[in-house]
Amino acid sequence: MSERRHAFASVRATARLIAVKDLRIERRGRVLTNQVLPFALIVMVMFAFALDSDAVLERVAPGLVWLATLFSTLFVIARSFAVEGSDGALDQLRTSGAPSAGIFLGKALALMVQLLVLVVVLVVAAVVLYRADLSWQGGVLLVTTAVAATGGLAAVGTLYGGLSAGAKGRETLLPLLVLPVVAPVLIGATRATESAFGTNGIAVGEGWPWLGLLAVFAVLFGVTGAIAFGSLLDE
Amino acid sequence: MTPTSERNVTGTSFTRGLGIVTVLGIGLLIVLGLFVSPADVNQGESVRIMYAHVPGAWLAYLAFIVTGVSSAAYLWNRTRSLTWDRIAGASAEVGVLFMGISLVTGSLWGRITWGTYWTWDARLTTTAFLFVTYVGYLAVRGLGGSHHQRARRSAVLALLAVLEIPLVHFSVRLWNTLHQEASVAGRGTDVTMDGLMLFSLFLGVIVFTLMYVWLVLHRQRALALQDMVEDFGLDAALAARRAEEVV
Amino acid sequence: MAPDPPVVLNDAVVVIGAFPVLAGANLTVRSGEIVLLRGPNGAGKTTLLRLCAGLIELKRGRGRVLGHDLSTDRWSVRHRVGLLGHANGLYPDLTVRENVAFWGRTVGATDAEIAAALRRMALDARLADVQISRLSAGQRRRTALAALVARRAELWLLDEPHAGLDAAGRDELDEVLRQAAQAGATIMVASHELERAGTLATRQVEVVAGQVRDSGAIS
Amino acid sequence: MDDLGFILGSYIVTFGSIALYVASVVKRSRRAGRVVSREQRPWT
Repeated sequence: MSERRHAFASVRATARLIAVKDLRIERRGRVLTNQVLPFALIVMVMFAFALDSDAVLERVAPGLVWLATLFSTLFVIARSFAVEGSDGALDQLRTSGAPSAGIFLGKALALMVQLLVLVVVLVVAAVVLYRADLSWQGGVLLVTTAVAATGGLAAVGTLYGGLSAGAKGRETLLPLLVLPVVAPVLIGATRATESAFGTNGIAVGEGWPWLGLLAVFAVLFGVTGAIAFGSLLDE
Repeated sequence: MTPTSERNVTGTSFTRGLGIVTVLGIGLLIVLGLFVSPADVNQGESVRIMYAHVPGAWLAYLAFIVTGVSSAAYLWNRTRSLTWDRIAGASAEVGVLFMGISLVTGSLWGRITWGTYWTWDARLTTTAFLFVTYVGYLAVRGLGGSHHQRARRSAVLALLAVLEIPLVHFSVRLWNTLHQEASVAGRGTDVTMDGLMLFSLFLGVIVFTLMYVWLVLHRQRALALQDMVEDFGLDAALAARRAEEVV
Repeated sequence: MAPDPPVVLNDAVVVIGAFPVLAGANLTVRSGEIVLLRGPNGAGKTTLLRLCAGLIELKRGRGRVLGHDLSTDRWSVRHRVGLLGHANGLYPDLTVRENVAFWGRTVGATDAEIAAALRRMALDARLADVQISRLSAGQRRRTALAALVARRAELWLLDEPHAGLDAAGRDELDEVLRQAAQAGATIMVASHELERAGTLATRQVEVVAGQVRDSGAIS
Repeated sequence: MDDLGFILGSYIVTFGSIALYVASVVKRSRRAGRVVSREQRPWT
């Protein structure tokens, strides 16, 4: 019996299994589309009320897109781990023998896909509400930026979401832990998006160095997360 | 009973000596910093804040380095010991204290010299992020669970912070160089230090480092005591638990 | 096969919060046994099972499960046991089939094994494609058991497995456990359903005030 | 002179908060010290 038993899934298979599972749950539960997206859009509208000037709005549109993304990310992370915690699935994951790197990558991947959807909607909202301009080259830069930035956010989110998953007061602990860490993402993604939108006459070419920062961030936290997630899950 | 009236719980003759030297040093530092040392040509009297501010900031960074190193020592199997975890925790607590202090003294100094409490200079911004990060670290330490659970969790977090800080610093610096307004942090900072001023600053760093060692030793021992108290409570609780079946 | 028993606990102490839930438990379970854990609420049965699953830390004492030391190597224990706790560990938005397949695949089960597990708990027909959130408590329990079957564990740890199940479900459960034990698995069951579990178990032990009292073999 | 308040303030903040922290550490360790006798402390 025991020789049969050790054929548990590889890192890649586990990652795919978890990502597909999380995305399927989201497709059925529709928490992102029915709750998080409307929240993000309301935030965008509220910014417009607070800033109350077309010129200012146009100038700060890239920052607002990413700020709204950041706040919404916190909800998506919380949801991602509420799914595991509500019926003891976390204990089953711990006893499954599935490699923790696979669990990390799977959850991060599902998170990243959801955040990408969120960013696309918010960029469209910025174009409509704040009259941001988007050229063809700008579009390429923006897509690449969105992939790198959401990758970084998803890695950090999964890491700290897993850390605070079982903790009391996790609703307030999560923002305290996550927000300082993702400051480079906010800075990098905002600058890159400014170039993509051509805000203040910044050329598209100036945005690419920021992409380097975002990519380094995503890779660093992706690798670290895959290594460290096991000891966070290992309660 | 003697233990209840005991005053010096976490002290040894070494820490007592260290404490006396530190207190004397602080006294000397205050006298030198506030009265004896001259005003600076550029900064005027505000340079006196530096004697408290610079050592404080130095200390906070030292403390966070110690936290990182002892967290790694805890995670490394061959040196796994709760002592490392307690040193990490004690050091982070002291670090947060000194970082908070130097943020306040720094902005008081900035108000005099630059006319503003805060500027988005890379060093300042990184410091603020460092402060918030370690406040979060202390919050995670307070989450509860078993001692090793606490240790493992917070050690991973401390190492993540080590990863985070250069990234934050680098991105803020990049952000700042592209910023439209010229950085205010460059102005008014040129100090032509004469011998006494340099000595005061040097003394400050030494005295604060001694104070750091003193604080971490005591805090670390206090943490060890608290852990031991919990374990002693366990013996009584075990006896009570076993007695349940009689009822 | 080495004669190392699957579960050996020596003076095991487990603390949750500041409370010693297990206050020096001693227990040895031999391979192929079905051990019934009896005892009042709050005696520590659930904690005992979670300890054996490698999910909680041993504060004092020693424990070996499936040859792995609980103090140093809990991770190795974990992926060789199957735990059914009070919670079912199911995702309410997924269907019965998706849940069982997910848990089966995390341990590398094949499609055929997953289908067999569903059939074993009579979930392969009408219920297979219904979301868990639409099921009754008993049907959820059945699904959790099917997921457990798909995991092919060496040590089965069940916490009140009969709860919520109807008569047919209980019979199926008993049959599943008997077959698993025959195939070489070791089983520990915490239950209040003494009559039913009593006929199933090969031995019963009593858990009282965080300690384990061996009540000897049942013939 | 305006600056004097700032300078004194920064010294008071620095050494005041250190003193408060020291007091809290001492208080906590004294409370714990009632339970743990001298012989059980590894540093004595």
